[in-house]
Amino acid sequence: MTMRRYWYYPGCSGHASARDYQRSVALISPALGLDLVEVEDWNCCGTTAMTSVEPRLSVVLSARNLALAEEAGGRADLVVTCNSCYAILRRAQEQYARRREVRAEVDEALAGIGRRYSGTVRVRHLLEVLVRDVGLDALRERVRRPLSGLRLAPYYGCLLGRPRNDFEDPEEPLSMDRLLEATGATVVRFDRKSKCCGGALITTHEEAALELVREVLSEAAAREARAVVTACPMCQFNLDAYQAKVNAAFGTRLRLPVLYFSQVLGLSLGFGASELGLGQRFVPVGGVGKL
Amino acid sequence: MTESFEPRIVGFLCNWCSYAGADLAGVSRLKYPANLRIIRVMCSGRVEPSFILKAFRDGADGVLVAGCHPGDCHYMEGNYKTMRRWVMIEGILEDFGVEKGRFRLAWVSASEGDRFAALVREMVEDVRRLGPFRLPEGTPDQATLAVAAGGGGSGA
Amino acid sequence: MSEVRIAVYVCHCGTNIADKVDVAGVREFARRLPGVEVARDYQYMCADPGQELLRSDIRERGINRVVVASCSPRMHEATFRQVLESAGLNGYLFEMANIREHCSWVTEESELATHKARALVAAAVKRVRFHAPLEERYVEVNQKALVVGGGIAGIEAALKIARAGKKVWLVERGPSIGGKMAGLDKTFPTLDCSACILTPKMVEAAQHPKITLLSYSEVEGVDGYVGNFQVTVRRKARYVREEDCTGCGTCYQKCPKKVPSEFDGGLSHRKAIYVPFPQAVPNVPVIDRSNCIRFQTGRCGACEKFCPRDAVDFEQEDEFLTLEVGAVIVATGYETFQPQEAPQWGWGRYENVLTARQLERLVNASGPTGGKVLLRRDGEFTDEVPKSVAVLHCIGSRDENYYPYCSRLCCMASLKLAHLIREKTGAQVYSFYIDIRSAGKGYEEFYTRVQAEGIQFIRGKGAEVLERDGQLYVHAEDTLLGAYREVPVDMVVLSTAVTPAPGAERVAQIFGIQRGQDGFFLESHPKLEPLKTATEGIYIVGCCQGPKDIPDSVAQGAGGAAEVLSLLTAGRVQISPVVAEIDAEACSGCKVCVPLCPYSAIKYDEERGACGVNEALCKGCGTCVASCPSGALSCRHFTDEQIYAQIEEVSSL
Amino acid sequence: MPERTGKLKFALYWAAGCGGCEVALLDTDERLLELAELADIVFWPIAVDAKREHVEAMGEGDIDVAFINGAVRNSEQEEMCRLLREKSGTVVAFGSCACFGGIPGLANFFSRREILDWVYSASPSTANPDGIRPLPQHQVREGRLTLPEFYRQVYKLNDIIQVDYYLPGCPPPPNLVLEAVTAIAEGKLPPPGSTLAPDTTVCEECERVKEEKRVRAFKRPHEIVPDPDRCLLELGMVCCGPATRAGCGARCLSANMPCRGCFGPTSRVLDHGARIAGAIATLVDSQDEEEIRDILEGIPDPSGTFYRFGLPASLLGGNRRKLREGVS
Repeated sequence: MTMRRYWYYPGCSGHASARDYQRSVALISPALGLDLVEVEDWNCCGTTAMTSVEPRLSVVLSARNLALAEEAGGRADLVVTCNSCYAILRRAQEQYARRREVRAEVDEALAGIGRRYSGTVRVRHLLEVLVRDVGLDALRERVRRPLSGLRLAPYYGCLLGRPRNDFEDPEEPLSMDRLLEATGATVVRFDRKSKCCGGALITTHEEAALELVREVLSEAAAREARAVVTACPMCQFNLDAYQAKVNAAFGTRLRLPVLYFSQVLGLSLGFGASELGLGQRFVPVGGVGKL
Repeated sequence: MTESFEPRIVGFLCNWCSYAGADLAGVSRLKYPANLRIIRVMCSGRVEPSFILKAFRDGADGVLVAGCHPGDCHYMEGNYKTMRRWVMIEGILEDFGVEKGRFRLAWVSASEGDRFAALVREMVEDVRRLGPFRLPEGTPDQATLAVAAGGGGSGA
Repeated sequence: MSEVRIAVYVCHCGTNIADKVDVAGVREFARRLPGVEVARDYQYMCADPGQELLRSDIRERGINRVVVASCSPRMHEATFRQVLESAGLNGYLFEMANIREHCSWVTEESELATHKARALVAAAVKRVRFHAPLEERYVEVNQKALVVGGGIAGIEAALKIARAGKKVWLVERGPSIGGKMAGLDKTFPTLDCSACILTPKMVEAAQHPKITLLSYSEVEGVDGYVGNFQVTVRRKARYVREEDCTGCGTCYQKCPKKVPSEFDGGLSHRKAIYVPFPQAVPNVPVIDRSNCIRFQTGRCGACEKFCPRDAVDFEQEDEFLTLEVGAVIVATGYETFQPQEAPQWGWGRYENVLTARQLERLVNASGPTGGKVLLRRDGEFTDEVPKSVAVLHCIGSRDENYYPYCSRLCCMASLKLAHLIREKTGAQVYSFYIDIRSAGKGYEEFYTRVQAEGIQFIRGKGAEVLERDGQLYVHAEDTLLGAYREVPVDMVVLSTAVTPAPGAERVAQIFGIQRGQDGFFLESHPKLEPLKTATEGIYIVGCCQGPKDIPDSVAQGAGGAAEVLSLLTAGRVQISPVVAEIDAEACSGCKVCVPLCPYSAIKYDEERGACGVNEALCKGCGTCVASCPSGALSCRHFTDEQIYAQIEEVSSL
Repeated sequence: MPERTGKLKFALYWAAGCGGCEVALLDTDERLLELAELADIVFWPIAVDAKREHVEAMGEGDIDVAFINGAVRNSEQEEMCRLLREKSGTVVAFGSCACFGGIPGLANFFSRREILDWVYSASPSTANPDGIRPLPQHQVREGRLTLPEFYRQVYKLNDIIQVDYYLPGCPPPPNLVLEAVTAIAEGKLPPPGSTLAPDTTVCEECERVKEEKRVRAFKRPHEIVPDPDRCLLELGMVCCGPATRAGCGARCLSANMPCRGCFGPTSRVLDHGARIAGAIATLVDSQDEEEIRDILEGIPDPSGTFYRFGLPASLLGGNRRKLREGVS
């Protein structure tokens, strides 16, 4: 198998709360012909508070990461697994390409730390790389343990198609549906697949956030999904860690494991549950991990 | 105009799309720098490469050629001929030491007043950055050019 | 060339130019330019006194070249040419400097604007020296007309032209004329029945001796020029011979193949052989080849077998007609936004989310439910009437993500539907709107009436429609309450945006029509020439130019007919003398120019060993001129030396 | 021209040129003898033993006609041209170099420094370990040595002096030379400023059959064996004939070679290179920008090709091109 080479940007969560996500990615990538090389000395992508408090600094932070990937050479794309990093890095890529004033500021800031960027790096989500570069046929061929009968709710979160890009529709994203179908699983219809999970509100407006968590999980449960599958560490954490609180607040009896798509792919490729990091979460994976 | 450099940019605009687009920018009172001077042609296909060269020769710092979007030419396909000549002339201009930012081919429709204004702003900025266009040192007066073409001719 | 005596006039255009440009300064600058005899500035050059000024200078000061520095030549070039002519000077000895649209209106600083104006005037003055008198040419106008599109605007246009005694072809892409109006139930604000007012016109159009109706046909190409167009029309195979069919309907009763009805928005079925709706004109069925069992498998043929007139003909092929006409009206209409592109509003996800056009069919007596508003379950209509219905305005309109413009007719259409639903079901009706736009005769009154009927108006765009526990909810921010609301309803109606018709791009290319940024056809002047296009003799009416309601479409149809009739009645049309010409002595016959001309206006003359231009075919684009290697070709009024003169001045000043 | 008394006096001068124009005179064969009967050649460095001092000693108008071939690149050439102008009633720019700058004019794509660097150090065949460069002046014990100054640009003749007639061609063909001399002898010259060749193009004289042209790929002469009856442009060869003044009898074309444009443009064309480049580009049979680019890539060095004989006569006069490989 020829290996495709990419620079990899794990983001802060990849080294902290979403270590299991990163672990599963590290496991499945080589098996699918992807050589993900972590960018050295990467820094925060500039997301969350930074985007509203210091919008330009946020772009500069992202741009430094892009510059590192460009300097590292090889004309390879920069692959991201966190939806928030993806949105922020991609925004920096677009703004750098289209807006002269942003370009001027970024160039100046980077020059201050002895770096330069010429705008050649493409930021891509791992989902896109899997669907477009690896391809569903190639994936299907490598499935060793089809997940037949497993009903999964694909939850994309709000950021994957926003701001608008050429990869996902903001309202009807489909890449994860296709990937999960390729593993043999049954993908349930999921109207709230790109609604907000409440992540940004959970510490400031918990009540509102819990309602959003309930909305998402209730639909998944109503559609008889065995698990919710995500592509974002923020969504994963929110939907998983707050299920008990939702049950307490609304009298629901939700008990839905929240997995990363990479873990589900890993299962179908034949990896074991524990090496994929399953079972390190609040809601137990139960039977899902034993397939 | 002594202290700051005010580039002179000559624009060849087709009557049906781009000139109308420039009119629309005016009617909409969109502001753009005064550096562009527009010459109307019926179709961008009328623009001979020598128009571009002559503009630079006569003192222009930039040249814009604008026509209808591909497929939308009022004369069906004049703009495709413009495109063909343009690809050729780009390389020749560079060989003559005219930097890339000084000449531009753009497709501007009659409804794209705002796009036109933005285009002019951008181009003026580009040319301003490049500074005045100068012919190579020692280039003779242009008066000799007309003579060089050889006047009338006869079999003598 | 006799001595050149140029007069230059710098127009103030009220304050439009004079506020920004130092007109007196420009005048003084012009006075010193070579060849200038007279230089003046004046308030309004285009007004009578301005024109008179020009005339008296020509007569009394021996002026033989004129430059007016004012607005765009696209605005007043023709005006001033006539002034010259009226003073006995050829209209082409004239040049305009555009110091308004290209200068005063777009420049911030007065000093820079004045400088630019000087450069433009200098260029015009130098150019006009090289102008030569040109004679206008006239061609006969063919007395027949073509109308493309058989909606209400096209029908109206065709009828008006025909009633004036001129022959008209009416070409319609679909199997029947009637357009979008045929699918409506009632019309706002009078609530008269759409079919009742439309069908008589459809029938008249079909029966008028001066109108030839070509339904199920498309224009494939247009050649020629104003007054003399040759139009190629494809008559698509109907597989039913129009001349034999009586419209008895036996064929579609017998046809075993059911297909979702386009006319009913998929809410009912038609057959593979069908007429789109009962009042169709012509009342002749058509076979939808892609769904016909006979065409797909070779078996069946029920329609053929049962047709009492043997009118079904599976062997029929597309036919091509060439029409010769003097003028064309394009009335190709519109489409509505397809809400499956935007699943947040639930269309396609939830079966009780309908578009406004679908609802028109539900409330219509000839629609799938016989005029009842009923809920659906599992793809079938139930007997259940909705107790609450939400009408969502601006779906796809006024929305950066889809279409930024206002679709203009949907506020009123939504009010009408709200009224009809309320009237038919007694349901609680919610109208989610951004603003109510009810500009039109009797429109605001209708809005007030509907408000009084108990419709609940919620100012806030419906953001999304979601189902929870089997109940639809409309999510919206109520901007009057300043609150987020989730309103439970049984049915949602989406008032979707008016969009350019599918294929508009191709139609535009065939007829040489430009399109605006929104994709609708572009008129040659937004105020004064709303029906003309950049191509002379081609007119646009109705929704192909932009969203319009029925009265406006009808008015435009009639207006387009007036344009055509004034052209036809004049009998001849002026053609621009701006064409290419070849100096046969200088031409070596290399034939580089021949394939460059899209109008085949250049032919090689074996005898003279040189190419020649057919002036009737040449449109004066100048592409051949720019490519003539020997310089034997030139373009009248856009000669090299004229353009060089401009280049010299604008490049050096 | 002053009224003739006895034999005409001709002067011939060779400036920046290859010498081909001198040979062209010999190509007139035995008719050269007629020329000798017609005129005395008072100055012709390559053949006649007359020096600059002799010319300087002449009075204004003593020479009837001066034929000057070659472009002007250095101070000596300029001085000689000015001197001959002063002494001659009529000056004829003889050959493409004098008319338009010619092949030497292609040097205008490079700066003086680039040229000297290449010639005196960078070119592979140069051995110049001490880095010696020519200087306009040098002081030695015996006195001051001088060399003509090497100018920044190549000039065509009328950049330096007023020219009365232009006789183009690289070199001018014998028939045109003889026609010109006959016209001079008979006093039947056209108005000053004229070019002594027809004002049509090579296609007029080319026997090949011309059809409508559409080019999908450009070919170089070694890539095809052309059909002798078909227009070379239609076969994809870059032929400058349609844009080039006639008078040569389409000799290259009759030898299956495309016209290279040595006669320059017609009187109606301002910039020869731009005109032929623009015309040839429009023949490309594609409406896709990338494909157009690919097809035009098939013409190596368009600037050099289309301005082969006329760079100093072009609107922009040449400039600093990307340095040649090998010159750092």
